[in-house]
Formats: sequence, C-alpha cells, structure tokens
Amino acid sequence: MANMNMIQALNSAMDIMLQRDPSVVLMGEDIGYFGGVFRATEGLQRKYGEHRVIDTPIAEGGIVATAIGMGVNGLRPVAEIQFADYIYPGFDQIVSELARIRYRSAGEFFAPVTIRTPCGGGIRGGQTHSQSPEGIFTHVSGIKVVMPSNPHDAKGLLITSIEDDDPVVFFEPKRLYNGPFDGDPNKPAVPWSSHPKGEVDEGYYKVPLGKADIVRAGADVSIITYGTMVYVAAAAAAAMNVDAEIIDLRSLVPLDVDVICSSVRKTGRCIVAHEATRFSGFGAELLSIVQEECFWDLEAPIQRVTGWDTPYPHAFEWEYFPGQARVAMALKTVMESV
Amino acid sequence: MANMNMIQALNSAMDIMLQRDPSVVLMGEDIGYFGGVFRATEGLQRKYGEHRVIDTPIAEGGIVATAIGMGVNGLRPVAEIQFADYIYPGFDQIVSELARIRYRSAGEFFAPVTIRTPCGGGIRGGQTHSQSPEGIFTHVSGIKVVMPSNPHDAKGLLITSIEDDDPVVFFEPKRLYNGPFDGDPNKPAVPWSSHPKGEVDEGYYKVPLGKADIVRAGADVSIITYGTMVYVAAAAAAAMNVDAEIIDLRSLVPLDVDVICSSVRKTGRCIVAHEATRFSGFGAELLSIVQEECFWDLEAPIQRVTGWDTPYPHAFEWEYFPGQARVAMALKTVMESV
Amino acid sequence: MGMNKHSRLHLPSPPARPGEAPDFGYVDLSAAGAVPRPDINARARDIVSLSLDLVRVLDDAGEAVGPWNPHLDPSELQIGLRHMLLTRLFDDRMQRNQRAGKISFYIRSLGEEAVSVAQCMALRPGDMLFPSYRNQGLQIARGIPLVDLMCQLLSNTRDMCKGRQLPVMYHSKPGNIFSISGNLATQFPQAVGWAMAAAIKGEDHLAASWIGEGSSAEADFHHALLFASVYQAPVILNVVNNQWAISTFQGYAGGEQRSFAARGPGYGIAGIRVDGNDFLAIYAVTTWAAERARTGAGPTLIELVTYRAAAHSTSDDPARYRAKNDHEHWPLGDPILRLKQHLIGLGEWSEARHQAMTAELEALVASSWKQATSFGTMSEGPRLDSDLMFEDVFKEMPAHLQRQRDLMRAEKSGLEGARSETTGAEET
Amino acid sequence: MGMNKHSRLHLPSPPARPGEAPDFGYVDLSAAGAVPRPDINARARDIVSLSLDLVRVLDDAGEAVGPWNPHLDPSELQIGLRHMLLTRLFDDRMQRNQRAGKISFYIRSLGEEAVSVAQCMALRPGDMLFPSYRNQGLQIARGIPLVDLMCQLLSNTRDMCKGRQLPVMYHSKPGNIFSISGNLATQFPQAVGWAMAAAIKGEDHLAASWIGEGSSAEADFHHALLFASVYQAPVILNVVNNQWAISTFQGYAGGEQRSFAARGPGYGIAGIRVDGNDFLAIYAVTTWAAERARTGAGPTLIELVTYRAAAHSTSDDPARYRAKNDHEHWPLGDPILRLKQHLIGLGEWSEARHQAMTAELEALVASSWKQATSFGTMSEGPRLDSDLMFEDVFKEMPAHLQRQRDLMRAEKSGLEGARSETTGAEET
Ligand SMILES: Cc1ncc(C[n+]2csc(CCOP(=O)(O)OP(=O)(O)O)c2C)c(N)n1
Ligand SMILES: Cc1ncc(C[n+]2csc(CCOP(=O)(O)OP(=O)(O)O)c2C)c(N)n1
Ligand SMILES: [Mg+2]
Ligand SMILES: [Mg+2]
Repeated sequence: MANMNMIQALNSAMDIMLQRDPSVVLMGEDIGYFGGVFRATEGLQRKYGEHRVIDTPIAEGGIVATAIGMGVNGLRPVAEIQFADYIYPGFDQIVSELARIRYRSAGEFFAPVTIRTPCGGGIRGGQTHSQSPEGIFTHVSGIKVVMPSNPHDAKGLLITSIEDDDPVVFFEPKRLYNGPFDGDPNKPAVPWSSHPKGEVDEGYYKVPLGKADIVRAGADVSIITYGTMVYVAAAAAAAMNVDAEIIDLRSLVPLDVDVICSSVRKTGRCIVAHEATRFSGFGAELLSIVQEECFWDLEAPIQRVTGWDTPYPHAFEWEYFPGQARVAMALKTVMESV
Repeated sequence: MANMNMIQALNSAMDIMLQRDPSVVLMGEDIGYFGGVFRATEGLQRKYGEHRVIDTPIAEGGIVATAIGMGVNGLRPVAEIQFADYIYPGFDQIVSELARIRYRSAGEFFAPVTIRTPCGGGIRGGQTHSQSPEGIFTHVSGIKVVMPSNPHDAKGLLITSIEDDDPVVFFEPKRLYNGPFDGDPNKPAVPWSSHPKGEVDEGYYKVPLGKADIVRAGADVSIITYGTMVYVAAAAAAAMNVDAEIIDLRSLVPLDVDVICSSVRKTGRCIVAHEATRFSGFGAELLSIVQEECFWDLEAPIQRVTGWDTPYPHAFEWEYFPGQARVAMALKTVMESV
Repeated sequence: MGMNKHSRLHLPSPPARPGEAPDFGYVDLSAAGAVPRPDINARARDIVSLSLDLVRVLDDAGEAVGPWNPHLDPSELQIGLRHMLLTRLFDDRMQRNQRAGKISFYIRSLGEEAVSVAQCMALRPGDMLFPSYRNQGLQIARGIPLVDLMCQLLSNTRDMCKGRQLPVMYHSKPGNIFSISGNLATQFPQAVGWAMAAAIKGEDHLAASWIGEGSSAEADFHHALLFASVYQAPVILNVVNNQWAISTFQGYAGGEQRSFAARGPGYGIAGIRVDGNDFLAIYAVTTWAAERARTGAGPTLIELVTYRAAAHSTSDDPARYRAKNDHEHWPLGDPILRLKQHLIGLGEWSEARHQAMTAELEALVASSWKQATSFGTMSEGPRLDSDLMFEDVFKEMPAHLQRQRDLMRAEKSGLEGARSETTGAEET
Repeated sequence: MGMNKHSRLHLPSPPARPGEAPDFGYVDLSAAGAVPRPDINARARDIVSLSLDLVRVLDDAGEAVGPWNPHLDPSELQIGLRHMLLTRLFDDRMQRNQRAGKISFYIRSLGEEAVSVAQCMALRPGDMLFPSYRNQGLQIARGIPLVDLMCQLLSNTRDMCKGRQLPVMYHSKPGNIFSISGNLATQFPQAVGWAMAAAIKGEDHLAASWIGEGSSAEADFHHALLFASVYQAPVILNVVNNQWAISTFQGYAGGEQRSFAARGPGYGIAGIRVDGNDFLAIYAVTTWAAERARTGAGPTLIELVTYRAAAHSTSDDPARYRAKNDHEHWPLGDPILRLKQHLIGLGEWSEARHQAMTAELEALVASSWKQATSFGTMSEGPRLDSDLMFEDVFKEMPAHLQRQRDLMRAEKSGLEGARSETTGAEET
C-alpha cells in the first residue's frame, strides 16, 4: 500500500501493464519523453522505450485510427487524448470504426483500444479545457465508458479497461487528479494523502466495469453520480443533514442498473448529478432508467443536477459548476415534495 | 398549391431561397451538376450557377469548415451531408466551432450555416446508411436540431432554418422522401400525393422552429415523437383502438415543452418514440422533461420505443426497426399499468 | 443575382458531360518503358518525378518494355489473367443478380481489375490488406471462395458478416483481409497503424490499403500519409484514381492541379504514378514499394491511374452526369485485353484458350451461386437467426442487450396477437 | 520485452534534450539573396524549389540583399520595429502579471514577433485574419488598443469576450480578426471558406490564417490545402514552424522528412519557405502571396521558419524537455535585433532612439494596464454580470436557458441560506 494521487495511480496502472504485457503500448501528444501535460505517463518512456510509449503528431483522428490498426495487429494501445475537449477530431474513428469493427466483422476482428482523456472543469480552463462529453459516447453502441472518482478506482479500472477486449473511453476528472474536491473553491485543497481512497495497492489489481460503488449508504434519498460530483453531492447532503445514499457509478457503460434501482426502491427519492450539460446529458438516461424501473417506488420526481446548457465560461466557473448550492436546491425539492 | 414529395418540397425551399437571397449558397458531395444522390438539389445548379450550388470534395470536415468561413463572410451556406452516417468527420467543426463562434466572440461573429442530412432506416441501407444521430447533436449547446415528417413541414422548416442566424442541423428521414411509412414493409408504398401534407404551397412560407404539431388529438395517451415514427405510432394506436394524442416535435432544439406537457397533463400517460438507439438517445431527454414537469399527473411510467442498442443490421431491418409491434407493446404496458 | 457575373470562384470541370465528346487530354501519359526505376532505397525527396510521370510496361503493341518490366513467368501472367477474368465474370453475374432482385446491392470493378489482382499477387499472404468496396479482385486473388463472397452478398446463413453488413463489405481473417467499411478512407490510417505495430513487433509483414481518388479528400488520407511519414511505417498506400467519385470528377479531389501521387513527396514519402490498366506495371511498382517497406526504406503512395467503366454502384446511373461509353475513349485501354494481347504475343495464350477459360469460369460462378443460394436467399431457404443482431456489439452480451433481445423475441411472437387485435379494431 | 530489441519503428528525435548541446544542423538554410523571386502568376508546379529553399533578405551584416528585397521605406521599417518591440514588451509584462497572479494564463510569442507584424503590414485592412493563439503581433499591428487586449486577459467588464474565453483568445470584428479558438487548426479551413466567399462575391479581399507546425498534423490542415487548391481560393495559409509543439519536436509533425512548405506543391498550391526572423523576407513573401491571391493566381502556403524562444505557455516548463537557452544557438537570430541592426546600418536608427522607444512603449504598456484594471481585475473592482453566461449561445435566449439563468440567480442568492443551514446542521 502506498499513498498516491490519481495521476500516480494511473501511472502505476500503465507501468504495471507495460511490464506484464508486451502488447501494451501507450501513445499520445507529449506523453513520451515529457510524460504528458498532466504527467500521467512520466518516466514510462525511459523505462519501456520510445516504441512502447510513443509520442504522436497532434492529430487525434490519426491517433485513434492508428491505435485501431495496432489493436487489429495484436497490440493493446492506450491512447491519451490530451483533453476531452479535443477528442472530436477522433470522433469518426471512434464511432464509425472502433465501436463497430467487432460487430461488422462478426467477431473476427477487434481492436482492444483504451482511450484515456482528462475531462471536467473547476480548473479555470475555459470552454476548451473543461468539457464533460461522456454522455455522447454512452449513446454509441459498442463502446464502454468509464469515469473513476479516486486513485484506487482509477488504477483498478484502468487495468481492467486495458485488459478488456472491447474499446473503452476512460474519462479522468482532472479536478480530482490531486485530491477530492467538494465544489467549494474557497476551501484549501485537500490532498489524496488524507483520503482513504488515496491508499493504493502498488501491485496489480482490477476494479470491474459495470459495478457501482455505494460511497455512502443512506435512507432518505439516492444520489446517482460519478466523477467530481461524488464529493460535491456528499458534502451538500452532509451540510443539509440529509441521510443520502451516494452511488458512484464508476462505469457508465456497462451500467450497474441493479445497484441504482435497489437503492431508489429503498429511498423512494432520487437525484442524478453530473458536471456535463443537462440537455440530453447522461443524467437523462439515468433518470429514464430509474423512472422506468422504479416508477411505483418514487415519492417525488427525480431531480437532475448538472452544468448549464452553455459552453463552459472562463470567468463564471463557479456560477457554472454544479456546486453544493445546486445540489442543495435539488435536495430541498426532492425531500420536500410529497 | 401543388403535390410534392419531400424531395420536391426541399428542392422548392432551396430554389426559393436561392432566388430571394443572393447570399444563399448550397454545397455538398454530388449536389451540383448531378443534383444529389437523393435528387434534392436537382436543377438548381443549372438555374443559379456553379458558384452558388457547389460540388465539393468528399470531406465532410472540410465542407463544414468552409461553410463556417463562408457564413462568417456573409453568406448563408446550406451544406448537404450525403448521409447522416457520414456527418462524424465534420463533428469537430460542428461541435467545437459552428456551435460556439457566436458565444466565444460575444456575438460579434456568427455563421448561419444549415446542414441538411438524410437520416434513418427502413431502406435496406445497412449500418452506414441508416443511422439516426440526432440525439448527439441535441446535447451540443448552440445548435438547433430539426426533423420534419412531411413535405409541407420540410419546406417551411428548411426555409426557416436557412433564414435562422443560428446553426441548424436539419435531419431528413429518408424513408419518408417518397411517402409516409407506417412501419409495415409488406404494405404497398403510399405516395405523398395521397396525403394532405403532400399538398405544398409553391411559394415562400415558414414553419417556426420550436413549435410541435399535434398530428392527432387524443385522450388516452400522449405519444411524443418525430420523423418516421409519427406514422408508425399513429398506425399502431389506430390498430389498437387507443385514443392517442400524437405529437410531432418537428424541432428538437428548441423544444416545444409546453405542448408536450399540456398533452401529458391531459392524458396522464406518455410514450416517447424514435428510430435512434435507446441508450442516451433523445427519448431519454424527452422522458426526463415529462417526468420532471408532469410527475404528479402520470398514471403510469413513461415508455420509450426506440431502435435497439446495436448498429443498424442489414439483414434484420424489420426486427431492428421500431415498428408497430414495438409501439403496440409499449401502448399495452402504458395503458394497462395502474 | 449580380454575384453571378462577378464570381471569381474557380470550379474544376470534367472531360465530358452527357452529350459531349470525352477528351482525356488532361491525363499526363509517359511512353511505356520511359520512366526509370530507382533503387529501392532511394530517398523520397530524390525521386519526386516518379509521382508525376506514369510508369508503364506494356506498350501499344502489347510488348513488355523498359526497366520496370517485372519479367514474370508466363504461368504467373496466366494466373493474373485468370483472376482478372474471374473478377469480371463474377461482377457481371452479381450485377445481373441484383437487377433480378436476388441481391439488394452491388458494386462492380469493371475496368479496374488489374489494380487489385496485380497488387495482391505482388504481396505476400502474411501482408495485411485494408481494401475499399471496389477491390473484389483482392478477395479473388487471395483465394477467398466465391461461395463465401456470394453468401455475404445474400446475407444468408453462411454470411461471414452474420447479416450485419451491406453486400460487398467482405472480410477474411484467415485471408488477412480487413473488414470493409462503409465510411470512406477510414481504413487508410488504420493500415498505417497495423504497419506500425508490425514494426514495433519487429515483424516484416507490411500493410497495404486502397481508397478511391475521391476518398483521398477525407481527413484520414492526411492522417495516413502523416503517420506513415513520421514513423516510416512499412505500408503501401494506394489511391485508385478511376477519375470519378459517383458523379464527381477527380478535379474536385484536387487532381486538377497536381497528381495524387505528388501528395507523397509533399509529406516526405515516396509517391509513384502507374498505369492502372497495365498488369505488369502495377505488379512491378507494387513489388518495388513492398521491397522498400520490408527493408525499412519507408512507405510508398501509389496512384493507380484507371477508369471506372461501369456505374458507381447498382444505385447509380452515370448517364446523368457523364458521356455515354466514355470509357471506350480511355487512353489506357482495358486491363484484361492488354494482358491477354501480351500473352498471345508471347505465344503463351490464344483466343481458343481464352474462350475455354471464360466458359470454365462462367461455370464456376454459376455453380458457386447455386451452392451459395442453398444456404439461403433473400426470399427463400434458411434465414439467419435474428438473435445474431445483438451479438458482437461487445465481446460478451451485456444485460441491457440480452433484455432487448428478449423483447425482440417477444415482439416477433407478439406480432400475431397485434394482428388479430387489428382485425378486432376493424370489426368495432 | 523482446520487442524492445527488435523494434523497427522509426522515431524522430529533437536537436537536443536537457543537458545536451543543441545542434540545428538539420535546418536547411539558403544564403540571403540566393533564392530567385518568380513571377507572381507562376504556376505552383513550376516553383516547387521555393518550398525547399529558404527566402532570406537580411544577411549576417544586416544588409538587405537579393530579388526579394521589398525596398521598404525606412519609416515603414521603423513602424515594424515599433510593433515588434511593443509586442515583446506587452508579452513581458503580461507574463509577469500572470506570475504575480493578476491574470490566470498567458502565451508569449518571444522570438516570433516578425511573423505576425511583417505579415500583417503586408496585408490590407480589409483582408480577414484567422490567427492562432501566438499571433498577438497581428492584433498590435492592426492597431487593436492594448487596453482591449488586457481587458480580455482580465475577463473584466470590458472583456471583448464577455468572460467566455481563456486569456489570449482575442477577436476584433472591426479589425477583421477572427475569434481565436482553443481547438488547434480549426481556423485554417475556415479561412479558406471565407476566401471562397470573397471569390463568390467577386470581392478582392483575401483571407490569411496561421497555425503552428505541430497543428499542421490536424485534419483541418489537409482540409484547408485541399479546398484552397480545388477552388483556387484567395487565401494565404501560414505554418509557423517554431520547431516545437509544447514538448514535441517538429519531426513528429512530419518535418523530419520534408519541409512543411513542400506540402503545398503536393496539393498543387504554391509553397514557400521563408526566414521567420527576417522582417524583410517575410514582408516580401507575404506581399508576393497576397498579389497572387488578389490576381486570381491562387493560394499560397508559407512556412515561416522560426524558434519558440520561450515556454509554450505559462503552464509549461521547457527545461523538462529541451536544452536550456537553446534558442541562443538558433541560426536565424532574433527578429527585433536583426531589423534594428538593419535600420542602424541604413542610418535610420540608433541605440539612443531604440532606448527611447523602449521606454515610451513600456510606459504605454504600464498606463494601458492601469486603465484596463480600472474596468476590473480578478480580485477587485467591477465584475461581469454572470447572466452573460447564458447569452449568445443562440441569437435569442431560448426558454430553457432563461430558466437556467433564473435558477443560477436563485442559487447565488440561496447560497447564504444554504450556508446558515450548514451551521444549523453543525449545531445539531
Ligand atoms: C465518409 C463518407 N462520405 C460519403 C460517402 C458516400 N460515398 C460512397 S462512395 C462515394 C464516392 C467515392 O469515390 P472514390 O473514392 O473515387 O471511389 P470509387 O467509387 O471511384 O472507387 C461517396 C461519396 C461515404 N460512404 N462515406
Ligand atoms: C485539437 C487540439 N489538440 C490538442 C490541443 C492541445 N495543445 C494546445 S497547443 C498545443 C501545441 C501546438 O503546437 P504548434 O501547433 O506547433 O503551435 P505553437 O504552440 O508552437 O505556436 C497542443 C498540443 C489543442 N489545443 N487542440
Ligand atoms: Mg474514384
Ligand atoms: Mg510550434
């Protein structure tokens, strides 16, 4: 066991997989000699060689396409897209190709590609360094979508994703790289060293995809969320003295419908929360599933807590970010309504 | 008034706009001399010149990008993407640029681009000629999303879209080009000439964005849908003798929440239906809004009728397509449950 | 529309529209034998002229001349002729089958048979092919049974794609032929990635990919050239310039200003332009490029200059946009006739043998079709189980797809119920 | 990892990593005055060598030599020097402001000032500019007030972007400078579209766009070249090759095998390589390209060979990936020093005047900053109304955004309430 922040945990996962499996290669912009703009691949090129930790041209479409070709040729590429905001040039190769190769070739060809990319706001990154596009990928059949909320899960989920023979888009909430964040920018930053999930096994271990984590058991309301919002929701509920059951999905596709539904059946109230914009965001799918599965158990309408339906505005970060106040308003509504 | 199929109605809309406004230009693959693979621009290049009805290279990303530049320089480009399945190479320019230029330049720059693209299945097109990606675009702040279901609306909505100073992605359900389709492939095809909405004013007229059309008033259940499914839903309800209120959204962004909600408040039951895949599809947003706004009026859980969460399979078109049987099952469930 | 008069926008125009006389004067030709053959490890920058000239071996008399003559054994040439002829006869028959409603869609390669056949023969079985939809010659030259191809066209119970792909979107894992995509050009950079992996693993297989000149406008063409150049990947990137992209003339893909092969040197990779209807020239150029790739001399971009003699597909009618029978004026002739003439000149072939082979291959196509249809047709015989629709989306079927599969089953069985209700409804 | 030994993957390497001595021998240089100046309507294919040579006017003695000498009036040169110096002093001060926490982020153009300033001066006010984030010289040469730029950096009440963009993402409608995007290279094909529209409308304005050599790897670089070539659009496409893309050396963008300018001829458009630290050469080449565009001779791709002397941005530390002070070894020197030396040689400038101008411009920067901060800073003074967040998503604010705006307001006012509840909670 060692203390790791999320970057170190991700680095450890890739280090271990490069070590264990000669078919694993890393690729991306600035990830090699430099170790990545967030340092996630630091030291790995020196350790495993330039041909296994590969600097690439600045062409997300080319990165995904060549990763697919490598995957078809027996490698397990882990491609980094420097910011999730920059994944769109690779969108066609992800949606039209990566997601469909197994299907259209009746299982004869497949590309076990993992795409890592930092997402989310709270870092003064403005509209092109703060996006949360995960919802779009959950609509694409054939891709798994993962988002960890802490170092322990990040490492175990990344190892599982790399070993998975299906393509995985792995979103990393960059605001959580250095510590949990409860949505209050005025509080001093808390490091992972002071958080139990910052205790990470140095060896090989997996966290399964499709298994949500009940971060906190509670009786009053179920808060279904993932990524940064796990901490914001917990803090808001605690501040309001609401006995909330907080569910960290960890993987959006596949989705742990059982844990979600048994929780809502128990509490009868539900909030879904994410940083991403609201309209047609993943929260809509979560709300829909809960409504379909737990309609008769609901004592109040399900509430959504999300970012606003605008680009992420540089100067209004904290008015935009779905912080504790926004969760609190939803909690009030969902608890009061009868 | 004249009888037009949807292609002729769209052609008439573009003809009129090219005539009225010298800043309108059309561009796309095979749209010029040839008149488009679906003939939507037939005759327009001969009439208005090669520099106003422009054949382009096969590069959707380049088409959208240059259309943006033209828009910024005072033109009103109407770009055709040959099939919605091929819009993804242009996705970055749509999402990162077209949708954000007005916002990031504080309203000083904008590009009034309309992107027309045929979507949907039922034509034996297989996985790359049958997709319905509209849901993805509804999640992108700054883009309007339109889908007509008949010639009259198609013409009026396209004229409105072209004149709109905001970017519009205009989806055309290709199975409806030649006639309404109720989901039964074994029935003889019905032409628009035998349908009231095939009666189209030859002149200039607009159909507003954000105003849904109540295709059929009813008391038992509200069916919220758009595109092809308008006819499938109507046929299924009729076949089951259910007095359904059928709402054709026509535009998804902006969305006519008032019409949707007043209908559901009246009927107390709701089905949302689209051809697109289910998971994180636009139906999830529709369901979420109804749940949020009409929770206390609901007598049964809202049902979703959609395509399955797989690529569109060539040989299983009718097992995949959300036909009358799928609507019927949803109707049964929503009517029976109490 | 004052704009009309004043417009300065340049717009490329094709050699001939319907009713006009085709003029192929725009095609830069070199005399057979005229283009020198550089050393296989020449640096891209030193052989730029190859991307502008046209490598040709067969002259008008059908004789093989010049430094690019691959000096193939006649038996090899006969095999090539056989593959090309089989490709054409297969296309003929499938085209007629589509017209007869026996398959839903088809794409012919009429006039372009030499491209796929000669290139495939110049490569090794371990080399990975990333084709477009107009490379059926690759499938045939790699020995994929016609029956397998036909079953795919029929989406029947032996369909290699399990009914999931449009006709002609073949693949063959054992044949090292990648799954064909409906999305243009996506395979081009994938082939480069495959080749990069071969280099990383220290294997000496290479990858080859094909796109049309129209598809070279897609971003993935750029991705392929760039990554191939940066990593000097062992890959052969082929642009089949058949002059048309559906109704769009190659000028709209940039062919008016410069050759497609010339893009290669721009990215620092070798570019070479070859007579796409000259079996020997294609074979020689491909061998040269393959040797370069295998010896680490880097990737090659090959432009194959040919002509799409038929419609784009069974959904297309070229009479709407180009001169009728224009292909008869195509300066590079027909690839099958040219190789046949060459073999006859060598005394290694005859009209009689050609007729015999034609008859034999027609019979092979016919018997294969008979066999293929025994596994199901569009209207009769066994059908694929629709449950297959839900498989292979993921390696294991997740819960939500199992559920949808069950709903689909219920729906199918329920259909009857719904029907009777309909009648019920009508009675009331 | 047996793979290790056997890997055949080629990987470009930079001139020097930390601790190594920089070797810029890889940069192909031509002597000042050595490169001929072709007629402005020369065909792209006939002037390919321009894309491999390096156009230079200022020789090592600071004299202007050769056919590309634009023979500018000394007063013009003094204006150029002033713009470049102002750009550098502005950068200096903003860099220090960021370090002092007064702005959140900044990007300098140290060593690249000649690119933006000389090119802007060679163009007309009606020509539309599509810059990258490292072209502040364009803003300054176009006369955008420093105060306006600073207010954007501060996201204050006079921010032209209304607080929506990161620092340096300027735009100016009256200045004909397009909104800068955080997404690399997207502006390149947009500029081509703008130019196509100018041609369609029969206007003689041209468009110019800038990207870094690293960004040329993006698909939009290809889209720009292709569409510019097909429609012969009146556009100037500039690749600023400052050798680095954050930590990534230009070899990873394809610069190892061939120049970036050479991509032009590959697409059939003129490509020209110019000394990016030579004010006169840049001015001359840009004038030449502009004349080509305006007279319908077609687009031009210009590669400006320069060096990123500073860090990528205030978030970057180059000591991690390249040799310290390597820019001091850069063979093309410093653009400001070189123009200064030239003017002194002409007897049109002096150290004294230079010092005086430096002092004057420093004062201008300081007073502008003072004025800018009066409209609000990150910590004090007036702030933008957060309602602005919901405007300009669409031309008119739709119902769902009005509603979200109201929720946001309620949230802000509610915050107090929530806080007190928190305390309440703690009491229990
Ligand atoms: C991304 C994408 N855009 C558009 C299409 C529609 N389309 C199919 S084939 C074709 C023409 C391709 O022409 P070319 O590349 O020259 O190949 P050829 O048909 O001549 O062999 C087009 C536009 C597509 N399949 N994919
Ligand atoms: C699409 C996209 N991918 C990645 C990035 C992250 N990024 C910002 S600047 C940069 C380097 C660009 O280098 P270059 O184009 O050479 O310009 P320079 O910084 O040298 O002026 C990268 C990778 C981005 N902004 N957009
Ligand atoms: Mg073609
Ligand atoms: Mg650079």
